[in-house]
Amino acid sequence: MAEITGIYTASHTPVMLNFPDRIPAALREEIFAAYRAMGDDFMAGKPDALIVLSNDHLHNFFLDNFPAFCFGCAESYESPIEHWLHAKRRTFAGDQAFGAYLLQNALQSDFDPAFSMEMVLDHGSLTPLELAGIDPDLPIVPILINCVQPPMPTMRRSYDLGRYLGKAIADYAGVERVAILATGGISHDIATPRMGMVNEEFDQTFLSLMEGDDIDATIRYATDFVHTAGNGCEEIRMWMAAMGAANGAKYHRTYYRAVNDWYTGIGIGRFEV
Amino acid sequence: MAEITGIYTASHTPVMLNFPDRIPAALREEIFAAYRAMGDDFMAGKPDALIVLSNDHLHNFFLDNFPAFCFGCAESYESPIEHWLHAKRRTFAGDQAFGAYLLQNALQSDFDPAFSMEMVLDHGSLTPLELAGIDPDLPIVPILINCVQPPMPTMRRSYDLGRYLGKAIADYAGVERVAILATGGISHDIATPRMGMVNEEFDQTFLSLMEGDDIDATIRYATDFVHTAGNGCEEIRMWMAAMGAANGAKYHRTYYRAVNDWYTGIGIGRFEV
Amino acid sequence: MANWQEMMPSTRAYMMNKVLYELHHKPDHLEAYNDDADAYLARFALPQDLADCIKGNDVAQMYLSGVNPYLLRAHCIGVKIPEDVSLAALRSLLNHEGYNNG
Amino acid sequence: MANWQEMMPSTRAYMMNKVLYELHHKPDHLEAYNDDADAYLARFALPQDLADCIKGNDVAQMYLSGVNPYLLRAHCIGVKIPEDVSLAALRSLLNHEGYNNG
Ligand SMILES: [Fe+3]
Ligand SMILES: [Fe+3]
Repeated sequence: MAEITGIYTASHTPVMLNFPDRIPAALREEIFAAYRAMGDDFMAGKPDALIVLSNDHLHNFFLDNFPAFCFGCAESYESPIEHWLHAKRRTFAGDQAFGAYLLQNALQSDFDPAFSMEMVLDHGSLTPLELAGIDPDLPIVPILINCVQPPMPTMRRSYDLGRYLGKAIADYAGVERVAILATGGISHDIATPRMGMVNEEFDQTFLSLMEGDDIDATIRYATDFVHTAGNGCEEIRMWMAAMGAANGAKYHRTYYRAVNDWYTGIGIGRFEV
Repeated sequence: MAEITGIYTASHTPVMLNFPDRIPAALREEIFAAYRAMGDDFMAGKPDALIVLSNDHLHNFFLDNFPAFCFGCAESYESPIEHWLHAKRRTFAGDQAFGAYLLQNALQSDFDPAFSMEMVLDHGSLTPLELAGIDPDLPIVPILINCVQPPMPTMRRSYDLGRYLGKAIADYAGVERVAILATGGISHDIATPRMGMVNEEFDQTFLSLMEGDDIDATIRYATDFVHTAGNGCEEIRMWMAAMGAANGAKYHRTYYRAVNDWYTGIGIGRFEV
Repeated sequence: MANWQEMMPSTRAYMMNKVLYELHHKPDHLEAYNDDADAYLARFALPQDLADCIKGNDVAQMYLSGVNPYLLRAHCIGVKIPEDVSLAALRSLLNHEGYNNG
Repeated sequence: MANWQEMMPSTRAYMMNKVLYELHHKPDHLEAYNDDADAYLARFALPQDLADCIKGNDVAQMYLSGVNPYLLRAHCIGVKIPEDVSLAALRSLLNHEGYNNG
């Protein structure tokens, strides 16, 4: 019966790797240090496996077959898929048996995920793992939520998926220690007229709600106000799923900055599981 | 608010088109006549749109992104995709707005379907429409259920999907009259040692349960005994969905034969909606 | 104000999405496009106005056509439209009536 | 007795599935395979025993490897293995201990 060693949330953006110099060096170092701190905390929990809650940005999936949820069930994952991303290629180990278990049980539990036995992960998964310094040999199960092309699963459904995952992980005998990294958000716009105009007020309210006790209010705020915070903010579905998996555990932010020149409200935090 | 003009269930198999001569001419004509009778009944209801509940046979979808449920949202669908299928090419009109409505509402109703804006339909959809003589200009919404590659949605979840569809169709203002064709099954094996050994006993019991009043018993029988009736029998998930959409309406079979030389228990029927 | 131009992709948006997707994911497509954009775009049965705004790197018009913004973003980087040019083109739409009718 | 060899595809089955899928869905693949099966199969990093049973039209062995039966069926028709040959090969497994361990 697996124990959850930590549930982390962190923004991601390819800009960090592609255009690092658009922000001052001191700020950049501060941000990279915050990711490294998350990675150190993460590794201190000595996880045997990692669930990566992220999203594909129309690389593995196109509109001819676009999944709401997709569970990875491969033995390994190449990365990155973007020919234009400034990142060195790496191969992540996959925990195929764990992915298959989560998939099979999800289908028994009234979820309808797609599954994938071959994906080349994009910056959404790669960037935070890279910046946090996570060992690519730590076996991962990528679980991808559609946050990039309407219509998308609701915030509440994403939370429910996380609730399911938390329970299913606890029942799993195949590994002893599991970490969860949920990555995406917070406020940002990708290729819209608002790009670079981070809604810091949204982010501050959202983070405060995450740190509070009222899960319903957090889901409601995410649902009702995400449209004020940019299409990239739709990625807080992964934060909803993390909150579901945490099942009432306290959240606290470890870092936040609205970084307009990286187009992103960069937030990092963890649940006290 | 749309009215359902008819809910039909019918087997499909490419063998009908590829190897018609493996069975006697008289039997073949009897079967083709049963499909035409379904088509005549179908068209007598004067539907404006058709929901096709079927499955892809690993043509549009591969294991790199395999959906449990996929809703079609295209303006038109070419068919067939199989280079080896003996069928003339045709293009079906698609009801894109209806597909988008069903998709968006499904996501609001705790279903997690994938969606597709471009599919080339395979024999699963083409064969029964062709044999029934359905006008290709009747706009369709294909809704595909994974019945071909474990792990698959449960029989009960497929029923629940149909329940959802029945309600969503009734609430839809975009068309007046909607027919549903659920196609697949009944007992058959595809490329297994049992191929050509139709389990007629399963089919008779299953059809009798479909004709009875006990929905739970029907779902339970489908769940517990499908393994005795072949991998092709997994396609009765579409019958479960039809039963859900029918919401208690009486079913009766209009045709059944166990046709070993076409490898398939061929059943046709309709709900008294 | 909304996050999306279209809450369900139109067929026009789908067609443009398909070009931008294939261009950056299928082997040799980017090279073929860079060699001869007209010939490459002719492979797709694209309305002429959509083909024109792709070929012309008209970021604002691509955005207004409903193209998926992630595909648009990847395209801007992938065909090396300077960052400040694409950003300015998008910003020019802030008060445009067609912006965010999603 | 079960409907499936594998309730979740193994990586070996996935690799064979990929060959049979691409062979019948990607342009020019079937022609390339028919021209030179070894060269075509070398494109995939396939274990030799799996490559051998594809090249040898060994329907029984493909089945036992856990290949998806729909891909196997389409392959049998697509490469024109005579219907009675593929059927007999499958039937030969009825009492095989490896049949349907799913
Ligand atoms: Fe992202
Ligand atoms: Fe079928």
